[in-house]
Amino acid sequence: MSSADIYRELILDYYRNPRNFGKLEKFDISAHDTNPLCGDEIEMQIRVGENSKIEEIKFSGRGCAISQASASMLTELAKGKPLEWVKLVAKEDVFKMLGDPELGPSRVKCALLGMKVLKTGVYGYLGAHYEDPEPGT
Amino acid sequence: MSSADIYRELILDYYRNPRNFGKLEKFDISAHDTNPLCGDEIEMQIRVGENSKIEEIKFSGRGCAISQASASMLTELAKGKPLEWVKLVAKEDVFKMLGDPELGPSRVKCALLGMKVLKTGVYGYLGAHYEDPEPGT
Amino acid sequence: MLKTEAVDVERIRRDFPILKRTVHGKRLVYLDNAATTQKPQAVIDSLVDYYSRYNSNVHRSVHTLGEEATAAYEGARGKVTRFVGARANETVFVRGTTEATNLVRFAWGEKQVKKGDLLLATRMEHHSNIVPWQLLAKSKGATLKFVGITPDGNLDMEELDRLLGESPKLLAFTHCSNVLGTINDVANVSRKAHKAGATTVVDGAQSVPHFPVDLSALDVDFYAFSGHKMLGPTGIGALIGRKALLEDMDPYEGGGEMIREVFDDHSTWNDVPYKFEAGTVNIADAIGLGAAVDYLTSIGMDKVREHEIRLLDYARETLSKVKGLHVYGPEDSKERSGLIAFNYADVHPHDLATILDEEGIAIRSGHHCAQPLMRCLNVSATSRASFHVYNSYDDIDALKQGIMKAGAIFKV
Amino acid sequence: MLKTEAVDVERIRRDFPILKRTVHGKRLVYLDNAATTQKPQAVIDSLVDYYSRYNSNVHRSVHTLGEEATAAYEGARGKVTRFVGARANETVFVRGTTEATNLVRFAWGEKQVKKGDLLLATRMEHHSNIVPWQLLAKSKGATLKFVGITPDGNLDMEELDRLLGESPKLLAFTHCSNVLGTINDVANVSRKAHKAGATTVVDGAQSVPHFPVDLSALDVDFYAFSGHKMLGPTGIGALIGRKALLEDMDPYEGGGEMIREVFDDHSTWNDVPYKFEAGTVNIADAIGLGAAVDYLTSIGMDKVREHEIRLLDYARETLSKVKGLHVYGPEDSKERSGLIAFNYADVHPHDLATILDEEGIAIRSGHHCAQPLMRCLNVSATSRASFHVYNSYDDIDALKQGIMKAGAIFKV
Ligand SMILES: Cc1ncc(COP(=O)(O)O)c(C=O)c1O
Ligand SMILES: Cc1ncc(COP(=O)(O)O)c(C=O)c1O
Repeated sequence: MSSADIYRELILDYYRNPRNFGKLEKFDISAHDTNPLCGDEIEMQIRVGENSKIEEIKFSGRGCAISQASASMLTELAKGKPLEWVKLVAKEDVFKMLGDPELGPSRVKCALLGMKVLKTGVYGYLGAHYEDPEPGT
Repeated sequence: MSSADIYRELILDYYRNPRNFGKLEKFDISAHDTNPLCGDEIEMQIRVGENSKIEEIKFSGRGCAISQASASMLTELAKGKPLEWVKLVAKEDVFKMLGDPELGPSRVKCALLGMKVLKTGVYGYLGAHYEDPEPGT
Repeated sequence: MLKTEAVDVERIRRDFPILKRTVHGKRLVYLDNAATTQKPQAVIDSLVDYYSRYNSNVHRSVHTLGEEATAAYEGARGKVTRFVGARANETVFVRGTTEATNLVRFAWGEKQVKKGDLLLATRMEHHSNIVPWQLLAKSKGATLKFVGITPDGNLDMEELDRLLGESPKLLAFTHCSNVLGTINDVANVSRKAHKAGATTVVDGAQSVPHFPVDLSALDVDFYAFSGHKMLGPTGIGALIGRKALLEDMDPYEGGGEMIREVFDDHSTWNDVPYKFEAGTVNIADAIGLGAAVDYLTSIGMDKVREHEIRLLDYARETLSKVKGLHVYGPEDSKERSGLIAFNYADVHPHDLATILDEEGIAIRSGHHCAQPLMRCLNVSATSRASFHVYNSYDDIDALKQGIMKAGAIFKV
Repeated sequence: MLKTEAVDVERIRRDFPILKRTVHGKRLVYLDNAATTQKPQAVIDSLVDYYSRYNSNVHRSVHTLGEEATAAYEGARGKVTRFVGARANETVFVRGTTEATNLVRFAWGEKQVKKGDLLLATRMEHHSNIVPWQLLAKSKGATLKFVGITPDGNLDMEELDRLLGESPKLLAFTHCSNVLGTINDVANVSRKAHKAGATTVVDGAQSVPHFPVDLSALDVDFYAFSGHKMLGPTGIGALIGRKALLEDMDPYEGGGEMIREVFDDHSTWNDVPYKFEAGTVNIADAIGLGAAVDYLTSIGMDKVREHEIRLLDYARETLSKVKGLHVYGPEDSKERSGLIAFNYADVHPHDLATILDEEGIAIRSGHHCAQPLMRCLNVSATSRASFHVYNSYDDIDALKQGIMKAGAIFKV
């Protein structure tokens, strides 16, 4: 697989025109993290609606095409889902969402930063603790 | 040259029956040092007589045959000499005194510990500072 | 060369290129393993391979060399972690045992120890498990006391209990003495210390290289060891710490790698264990230590231990025939590791070492960085022969011959 | 492969075994030298030779291996000392630049810096010359301020003069920026700092590897650099300090080697520089660094510099043809070292690095451990291509091709 496949039309489109980008005026959940590897950063905010549904979700931050597109796609996927759904999201789901690109370990961290922030925020709201299986640089 | 040559009769004799071993009741100069390499230690005390002569000199300490014999022989050599003589003593003189044994660098430090202590004490008494050319371990 | 049956020494010796060399025209008999061990070809090759094929800085790299170097470096961390029965993210790479204890002193001690606190070490500690606590005590206005040893060279358990009764903040003790060979009952001592509310810092420099260590059964807070004493390269070692303690600790050195974000007035820290690995780490030697762990594992640490016990028994038996030779430490070989410190008549250890060197035999002489223990033993120095898996009965025979020669020269 | 005339690149490349490898089927184009350099065979051989022929612990050894290892280790210290124009006994071996600045922080700073004192760093510092001073300021209740940079990427000399007017205790600054490439006028800045009563800590991580450094002409107090960035092994570097300062300083890590005598309640220290080298030192890699110094000396640092200037000129010329590519740092190649940090349109540096990697090209992307500088430049990351003596015009052509490919993929 070549980088031309990684940086497909779709990824570049989400990178340049991120959906759900910005901040919420009112939110119940907010989480932020950076990738110590590179300084990429993502913030996510969620307004929780009826039945613990993700009513509104926005992200902001800066970083590479992969981290930003991944976070943006994830917010689209998450919107309207129950909070519990977030617990079920696995990294394989994120990879699939991105079109299963072949990423080296360091770029995998870029791809998963959004998920990490989402999980950290939601787990915390649910009174749980999200432990990153591969912490650090 | 083999160790049988290093540990000649003479060295062993000075090791087992050190001349000028002990402490002086009254002294004008006293110096002490250890070899951080091995913990060998030597103390020297000198009573200064007329015309700045070394009237009495004693050493104490513990360590290997080479360090102890060397210190002992040196006190014999020094006794009666003017303090200025100490400034002229070179490591070659010490080696010669020991019968020019072939010593590795670490054992050279053993051989020269007595000279270092003697010089430190006498230089200090004369208002000078003795800088060890090869300090430390 | 006689096999000890535990391992095939002849085959193992072929793995260590240095053992082919001669010293003063004699076969090298290397009995200075407690100071540093020799390295098998596999360890040397791992360094050559790294520098010739995938040398790169780690962690912050996107390119292939960087990914490969990172995978190998983290792979080595995993190997070391499993080798001593630790858990993931509890292994910090350091220069060696000394840096490990100092890291604990700065990052744990400066934060936790207060004026008037009591710190404990033992009289059989290496300077690297004494001086940091002296310096900490001085900086904090705390007191450092020593647990003594019994005449047969074991920890004085009564004094330990008594001093633990004074509610110390810390107990620093060695798993295995580098002079007496004594192997301490770490689980028991650490449990006692924990009951007394003390944090334990255990020096594993002479244990991990010589017998199986399973930290999951030892209940210690901090455990330190050096790669160069376990067939690995110089410049690398490990500090194992309980994750909760590591997370609560201040960082040690500050710089790249250990940070998350740097602002003008403060910074935030990377996750454990990276928080404690500032700057470019010793990548090649960490990988080399991983290779050493692989080599030791392929032999089996139980076999290494068995071999060393046999050498120890043979050495004690052999040296017991030398008149005027006094051995320090416990009687029972099961209670001690594969080293023998001794004194021979009035032949000073340095003089003995010089005479042995001429026969190609390398032993250590001096205070072994354990001056408080030397004072306990009432000597200023000892000779020490220490073994590893490539030593043989022949080496011990050579040692005895050499000592006899020294006896002749010194007319003992 | 084109010669730059300054050196025979083709011949030099044959000395570096890693340059024979391919990445993703392409020739390796290694342009990440500011992160870490590759190693010539002579350096790798020096490690193999050490471990295969005379590995032993140093200093406290009487036997032949120990004497040989000690002579080689101290010989390496002499080589490093002479290479940078330092004086005997002023060279402390450390893990790298980061350990060096932290050593100064602990051993000099904790003793000398008082509550209310002012410390200065610059906005072009690497984290390793910022975070230690932040931590020191915090521990002592001192203040850390930053000297800014001008729009063209030089130190803001007016702000420097103004801040020096506030009588700082310390000025920490880099000889050469790892992002801008800026080479600071160390002698001038250090002289100003001394007039203001400040002690200077200079980061030589990007200078010593790339051009001649003569400390005897620079009037600095502390100077730090890393072996792995100058063709040497990982895990070794040097801190050069004025002898009088070193002697006055507290020790850093405590343990074996750095002590003279250890008593129950206190210890006395070994002479400088040994006082700062606690525990078993990184013997092999110090010797390897000595071999790297020999290698660089055989080429000549003036030649290395000349070669890098030519590469830099060629790279700037070549990249200037890429639309949307912005280069950071001073205009004049004579004022900067052999590295180029840049951004290309809206292609994020990580994405660019991934695309280049596929072409076998290794560059660095990210904040380069210089987040305060990134904020100055108003970017979160840059790409960086950095050169050493084995790089060629071909490497730069390949870089340009790779960037063009990224442009095509990203439809720049
Ligand atoms: C300018 C500068 N200073 C300091 C460092 C830190 O060096 P090290 O990581 O070897 O400690 C680096 C490299 O990472 C650097 O480029
Ligand atoms: C028991 C013990 N602890 C600590 C050390 C120190 O280890 P290092 O010098 O590798 O830091 C040693 C060896 O010198 C040792 O034998």
